[in-house]
Amino acid sequence: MPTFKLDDREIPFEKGETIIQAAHRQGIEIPHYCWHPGLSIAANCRMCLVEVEPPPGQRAMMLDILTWDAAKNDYVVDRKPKLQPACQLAASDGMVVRSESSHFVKNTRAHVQEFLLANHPVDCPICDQAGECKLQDYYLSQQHTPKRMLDEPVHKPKAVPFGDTIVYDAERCITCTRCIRVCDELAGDHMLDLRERGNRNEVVLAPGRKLEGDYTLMTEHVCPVGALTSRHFRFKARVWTLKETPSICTGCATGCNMWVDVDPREERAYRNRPRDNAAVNKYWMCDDGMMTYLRETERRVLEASARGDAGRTKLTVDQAIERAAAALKGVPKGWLAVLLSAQASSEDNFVMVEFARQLGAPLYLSAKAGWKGDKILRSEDQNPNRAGAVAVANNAKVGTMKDLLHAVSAGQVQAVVGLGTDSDAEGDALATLGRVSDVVLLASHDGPLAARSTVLLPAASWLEAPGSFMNVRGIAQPFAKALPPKGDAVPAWDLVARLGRAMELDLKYRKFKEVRAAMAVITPAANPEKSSTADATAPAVQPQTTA
Amino acid sequence: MLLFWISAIVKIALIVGTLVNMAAILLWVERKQSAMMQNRIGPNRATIKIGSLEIRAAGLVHSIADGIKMIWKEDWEPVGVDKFLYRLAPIAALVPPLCLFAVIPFGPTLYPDHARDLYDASWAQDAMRAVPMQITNLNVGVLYIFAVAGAGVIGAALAGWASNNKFSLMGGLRAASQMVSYEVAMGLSLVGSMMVYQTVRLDEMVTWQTQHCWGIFTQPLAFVLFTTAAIAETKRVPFDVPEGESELVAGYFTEYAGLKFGMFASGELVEVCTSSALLVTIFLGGWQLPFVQLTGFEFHALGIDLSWHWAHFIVVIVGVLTFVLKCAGLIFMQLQIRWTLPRFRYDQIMKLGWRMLLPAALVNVLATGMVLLFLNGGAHS
Amino acid sequence: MSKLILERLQAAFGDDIVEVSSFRGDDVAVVKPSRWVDACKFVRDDPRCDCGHFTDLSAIDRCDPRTDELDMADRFEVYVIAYSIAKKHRVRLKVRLPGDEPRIATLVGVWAGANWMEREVYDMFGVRFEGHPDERRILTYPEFKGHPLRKDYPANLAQPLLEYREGTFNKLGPFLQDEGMPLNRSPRSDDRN
Amino acid sequence: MPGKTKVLKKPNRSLAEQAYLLEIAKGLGTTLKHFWQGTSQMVSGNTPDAVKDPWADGIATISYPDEKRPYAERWRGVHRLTHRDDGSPRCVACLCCSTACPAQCIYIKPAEYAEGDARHGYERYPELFVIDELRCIFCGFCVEACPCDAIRMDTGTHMTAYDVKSDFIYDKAKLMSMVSQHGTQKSENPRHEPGDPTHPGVDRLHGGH
Amino acid sequence: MAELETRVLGGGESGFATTKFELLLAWARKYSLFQYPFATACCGMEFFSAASPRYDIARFGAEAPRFSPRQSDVLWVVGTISQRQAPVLRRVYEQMTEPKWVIAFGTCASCGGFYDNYATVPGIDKIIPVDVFIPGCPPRPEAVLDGLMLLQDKIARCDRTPETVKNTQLPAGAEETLEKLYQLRMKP
Amino acid sequence: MEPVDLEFEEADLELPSEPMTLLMGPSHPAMHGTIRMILKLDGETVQEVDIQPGYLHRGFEKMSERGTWSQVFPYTDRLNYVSPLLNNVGYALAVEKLLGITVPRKGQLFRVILGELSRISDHLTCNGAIAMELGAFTPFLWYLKAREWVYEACEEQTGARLTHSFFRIGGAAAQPTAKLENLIVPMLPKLLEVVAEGESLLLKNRIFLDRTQGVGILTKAHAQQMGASGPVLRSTGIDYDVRKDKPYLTYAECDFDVPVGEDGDTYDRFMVRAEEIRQSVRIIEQSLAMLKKIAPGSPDDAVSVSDPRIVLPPKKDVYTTIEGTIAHFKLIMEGIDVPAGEVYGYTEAGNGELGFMLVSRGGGNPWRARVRGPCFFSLQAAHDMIRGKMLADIIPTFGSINMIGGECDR
Repeated sequence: MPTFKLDDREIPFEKGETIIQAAHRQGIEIPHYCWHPGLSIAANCRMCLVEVEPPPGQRAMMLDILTWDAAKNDYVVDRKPKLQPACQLAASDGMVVRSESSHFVKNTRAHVQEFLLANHPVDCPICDQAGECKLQDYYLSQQHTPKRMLDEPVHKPKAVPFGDTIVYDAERCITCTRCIRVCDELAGDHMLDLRERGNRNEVVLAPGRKLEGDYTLMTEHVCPVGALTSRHFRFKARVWTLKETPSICTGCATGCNMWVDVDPREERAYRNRPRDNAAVNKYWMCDDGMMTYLRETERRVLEASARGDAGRTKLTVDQAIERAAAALKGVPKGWLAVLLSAQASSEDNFVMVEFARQLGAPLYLSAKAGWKGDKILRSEDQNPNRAGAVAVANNAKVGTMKDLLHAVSAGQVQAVVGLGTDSDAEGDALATLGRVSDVVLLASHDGPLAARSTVLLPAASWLEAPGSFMNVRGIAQPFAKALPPKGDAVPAWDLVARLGRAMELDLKYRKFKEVRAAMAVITPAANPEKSSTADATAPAVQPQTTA
Repeated sequence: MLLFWISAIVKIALIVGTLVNMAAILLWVERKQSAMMQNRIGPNRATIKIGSLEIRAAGLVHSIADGIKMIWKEDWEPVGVDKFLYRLAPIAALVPPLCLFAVIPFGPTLYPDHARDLYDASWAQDAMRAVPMQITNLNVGVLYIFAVAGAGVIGAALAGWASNNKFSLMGGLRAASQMVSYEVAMGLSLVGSMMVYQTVRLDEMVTWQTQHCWGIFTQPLAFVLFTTAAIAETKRVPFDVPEGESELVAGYFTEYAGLKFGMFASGELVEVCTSSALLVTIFLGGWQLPFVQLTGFEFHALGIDLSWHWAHFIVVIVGVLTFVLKCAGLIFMQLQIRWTLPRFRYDQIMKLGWRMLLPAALVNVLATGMVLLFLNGGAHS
Repeated sequence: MSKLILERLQAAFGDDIVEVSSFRGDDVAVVKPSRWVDACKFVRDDPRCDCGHFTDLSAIDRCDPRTDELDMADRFEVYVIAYSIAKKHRVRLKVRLPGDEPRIATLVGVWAGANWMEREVYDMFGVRFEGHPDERRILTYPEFKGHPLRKDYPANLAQPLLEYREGTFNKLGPFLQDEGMPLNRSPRSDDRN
Repeated sequence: MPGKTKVLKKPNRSLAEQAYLLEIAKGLGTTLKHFWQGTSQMVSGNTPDAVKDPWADGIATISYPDEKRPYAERWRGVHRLTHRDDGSPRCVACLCCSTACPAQCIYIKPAEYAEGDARHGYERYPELFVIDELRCIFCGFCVEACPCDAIRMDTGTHMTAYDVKSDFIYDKAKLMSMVSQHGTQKSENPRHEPGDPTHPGVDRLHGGH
Repeated sequence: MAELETRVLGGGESGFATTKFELLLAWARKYSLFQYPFATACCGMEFFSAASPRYDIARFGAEAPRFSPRQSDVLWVVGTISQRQAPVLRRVYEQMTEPKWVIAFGTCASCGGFYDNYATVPGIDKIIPVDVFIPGCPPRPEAVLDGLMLLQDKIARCDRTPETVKNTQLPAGAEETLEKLYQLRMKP
Repeated sequence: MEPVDLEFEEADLELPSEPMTLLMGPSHPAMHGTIRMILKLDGETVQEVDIQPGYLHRGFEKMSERGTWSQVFPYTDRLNYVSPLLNNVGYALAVEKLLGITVPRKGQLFRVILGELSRISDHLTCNGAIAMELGAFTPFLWYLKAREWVYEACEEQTGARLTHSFFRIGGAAAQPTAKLENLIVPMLPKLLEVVAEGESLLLKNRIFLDRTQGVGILTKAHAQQMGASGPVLRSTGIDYDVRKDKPYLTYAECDFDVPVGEDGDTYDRFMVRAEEIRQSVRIIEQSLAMLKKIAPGSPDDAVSVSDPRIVLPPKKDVYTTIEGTIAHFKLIMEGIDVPAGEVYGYTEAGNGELGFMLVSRGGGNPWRARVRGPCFFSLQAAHDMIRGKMLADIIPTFGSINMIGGECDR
């Protein structure tokens, strides 16, 4: 592999790679604003300038400049080499590049940074980017000098609404054009553009348009400063108080990798962010996926209940398990149907399958109906774990919801034990379930099935328990627990295991680790450690291949 | 006879009442005095409101509050104590110092029939009509004092033993040994005085001092020894090891609360009074004021002859007042010492008692004897 | 400051000194666990080191539970600082111990003052000191579970040792007994021959 | 370097010292001096002004609550929230203070100004600003951390005692009602947030100027 | 303990129906507060200061420190109470004789302060009842005297209800947020 | 080695008596509320003692790991809470050592002056407490009065009486106020007067001498072995004082003596502290003079370094410039980025060598912040000072060690 030298360190690269890319892959960050690994190269921020030593025997390209001499109190003539943007400069073998070690580079970066801050408003206290803002990072690492420009800065529009999701602040904008490129290159819709020149330069909407589509939030995600802010997140929290947890998007079967940012003090999720994974979602997520954290708290099932003659009565989890066990024990073999869920994690489904196997019960799968997919990320299947649920069934036949309803109408089912609450069957069809005497449901959210259950057990949501999903391409991906369970909620696998033990079945699982270990043995395909192509926690170091 | 009983009851009531109140007053004195020494104001915020009148009495009201509070504080007994002894101890601590006062003459004898007359020695023959300013005139005087003061140790020892607490026990033991030790030095220090006065009756001692000179001049060493021993008997700084706060929490009365604790505390203060009174009686001429005779003011020296005859009752009042003031001075001195000095260590106290005070007292007896022998010129031999 | 002590140590112990460094004037030598006591004795007794003053002994947990395995091989670093009052120099000796059952020989025989410090390290980190005369907790109480300064101990994990008030007062249970611990058996320099 | 070791030798004890009495008498003299000084001052009512003249001899007591010592200019007392010119809180709920607070005694719930407010869309404000003054350790880090001069501890008062824990919870209204030592409630921060009506030259849609 | 219960329950009633005698008693108790200083930490320094000639807590009749809990009326809990110390504090409190009061002196004693960790008790009101909380870390002597005067007021009012939660004027919705805040803090 | 079994005679000769076990503390008045001593007493003699610290363990070291480097300052205040500023200085210097920076001269002098004031308050408290515990209450209160003056001077400068949290990494939170000299210069002679007056009640008084001389003796060799430092070590005759042996701040330019004792008994410790008060006064006077000589506007005339990566920018800049705001935010959000490394920084605090073993792995939070609390070491040595002595000797011995719970148990 060819290499070049960056600050006395050998950096290997692949042909065609730029310096910044190759360094990024090695975990070295060359300061930059406009460059993004998933986007085309703009080279307009000038932050990544590096000094490239001339090949042996050649003269360096030097420029005459004036520098301030404090001793003489005057400008003096000086020279400096011509610096090159590392994001645009393709690496070549044996090249000698100096970044941190060159005082010219340091000096230039300090001045670029100072220039970028010249008109910047004093907005950190009210800016939601504070804490993850590149201007802040690079001020301390590259500039750290006090302000010299004492004039009133240029004032530009603030709080300009860009559609329903994004608000734009031109004063904070450094016009790196990342957002424009995201619209162009990811969404393929030229909704944004620049206008004016120099210090009037600002991002505007294409005439007659507003920022819309399924990927608007990515503009905010790529914005290195606080110019674009999401309406959902702005003014709600401060990023430095949030704790990120690796997770998987539950919006569709693509299984985009994401970070969930939660406030540990309030135990509340505040936002999702895409987590780079070259094999799945690269750097992106769709708007619906970004908003799934809101869905997590809506219509939660927080306590166990049972349906009696006088409506639903509240129970403790233990009471509910006892009642369910008592009801299910009387069901003759073969008359019990077990419903897996394409929304629940593979681990939950796995224990459910074990449960069904020991009772000899047939398996069915509940799932959400499909939605509109696209060619970019969104899968047509709205269920994050259909593949996983099938995989943990381990070649057993898994019927659909329709099959179950057929069986019920045919009088072949006396009781149902189910995971999740979603159903692709419609309301009238579901009414058939009323014929079943016992429907025991383990659900985290209220929904069509939960409403028809006779015993309802509160399950932990996807943020409240670890687990794994297998996406539509068969990649199993783990996710971590981000929040403690709310209310009485308990992880679904635990509920199943306890229910099984109450029914005197052999379900010994008491810890998540045990479930994962058993799963790895019995259904290795579903085991995330085996089949995941990317480590959930490692930073993205894959070269980008996005167009 | 009737007069005797009436006067006895009045005197007892007066003295016990005064002494018990003295505890409260001394508490205030102690607080204020220490405050002044320490550049602070001391208690002053308690107020009694009578209508629009606000009485603060420079903090004296706090002592009243202390008393009232103490009486109605929960009277709690720890588990596992010997109930009888536990309850007996505070009484045993408070009563002896009160009893001690029985033999102390605090004024010249009053002859109520002749209150407005000038003094006439002939009244003395009519003993039945006399009211001595002394509750009882025991002929064993000083010996009675030793006996009763010795009983004071019982309170501390009982308290220490009965409390079922290790700190109390140690405090009780320390108190017992300390008091017993100093009892010896105290007794011996007075032997010299008894030899000088040729009596053990306290009223006669005062009379002797009236006629000759104060005991402090005839027995200076004994005065120092007796003062030291007396302070040691009161168990106050620098001799407060039985209750040394920083060592034994509160020593022998650690486990006592409420009124019982109050009895210990006031017993201590009463002891301060009694020891001062004893010192006054034995060494400072008792109720006697220089140049005041039973007849009134007499000054016959340096070629000047002054006499100013007073009515009998004035002489008595002056005598009592003198006694009170002398006591007050000594109490003041004792309190001043308490707030000035650090405390001894237990073994140092014992050493001081046995190795310094006792030999010194013996030397004093010896010296007194020799001087007396020399002065009397072997008259009796 | 010359690196005299480090040089002497390296000369005397050779490869048993795993690592030496000087950072901001602090001289540090990492010793193999097997030579721990010897190295300490050496800096104390060697006339040119003469570090008779026992300055400090404590430990560092180098494990980051987010990234490292808890039983990593060199998780705990026990260090001792010795000072020479006459020569005015000091040295920090270190030994690295595994996260799984860390043990090391005691230094009580070298500096009597190590007694409490080793007890503290045991209390806070769970490092056992072989041959320590009085190994019990010192800052926490005997019923305390875990070792608070380990990185995997959450700072605010309170332990339910005390009977807290619940509802009304008279429901308070019996109280903890006094800590009937054995009397101190610390070895003293003067009665040790 | 100058200066040297100074050996403090134990003095030999004289006979007078060994015999207790003389030194005890001297000690009594010292304390008597103080006693006399104090008593005469108290009796004559000529106690030195302990507030103005702390180093005077004699009675040194400040009779709080009748007399009060003024607090130092820098004294970190009860917090206050400063006001803007229009009386709204200067605070923009940036959460710096609660981040810097070692005791975690500040709780802020940020929110956006309501629709119709001039500042809507521009800045945040503290919907709830609560300080648990009982938990506060008065280290002053919140004041130091505030980038807007919105929180200050220059009220020149100390936090007083209460018998109920909830009394120590100071909410926004209470904190804003506090006045500084110098009687002001205004902030000294000259900055105007963009939503501020006084902010220079802002056109919402097109850069003014 | 039975007494304690009657005290807690009956406190409110007797607080209003006070007789002359009770008032006298309350007056006496108010001005004769023997204190048990349970001084453990930094606050002890300011407790000394309050007793020092500059502030002279003795002016209030709270002069005599009694180190025997039997003889003291008010327990000053001065400083941090660690988990290890807590049983001792409880024992001392139990040993005190009625009537007794407790002052939580300083932040640590009142709520644990910024030591919310494995070692520290988050407020002594978790262990014993508290009559007065003095805030500050440590409170300055003026605040100490404020607390003492507040206790005296309470005694004079015959108010024997320790740590009762009164209504305060909080904005709507603040209560639940505060509740949440407290829950968060109290969480292990 | 077990001794040969000779139990037959001796036990029969005397009445069987068991040593009494006595629990002292932690709420015992002499134990400063935080130490429990389990004593085995034979009469009044202490046969054996088990000193149990830990009643004020508040998890300093764990708490330090939770916050940023700056947020440790309030915790350091509460280590040796009798001389908080010295802890502030000690910690700040240790972090500065890790960062490799030096504070401007004015800041150094300011640290020296306030630090020495703190030392005076420490020694006043300690010596006063020894007297008080020996029963002499009056000198204690006099010393407290003088200590109030020190507190009031510190309050003027730092904004708090006791827990100042004043010094910062890279300097101090504020400039000295104009009243600095007015508050300190007239106070110092008055303070010495009070000290002398208190001593006049004690030092010639045989009761006091008997209680302290020959009591609680620590030998030179043992003190070194135990790691004693400060007045406890100096009382044994070893002249180890960090201010002299490894001068920091401006101590090298100050003319002051290091008092040492002869025997290492309680009296020596008392005298060393008393003398140190006088030396501290000298240091303060000299430092004030040096402070005056600093030319206004010169680089020396600043209390803090000016690096925005370490010290918060001036408030004016924060309010008006984005650069200031950013620096401010970065420091508040993330703390000072301290490079990876570990140092042992040590200063002479009130009780002796106060060491901070700081380990950084880079970033805003300390990885480990170990405190070498000097009195923890001295307290360990107390075991031998107490054993075999009398019960009452524990009090002055323990008092003269100046065990401060916060520093001892951390």
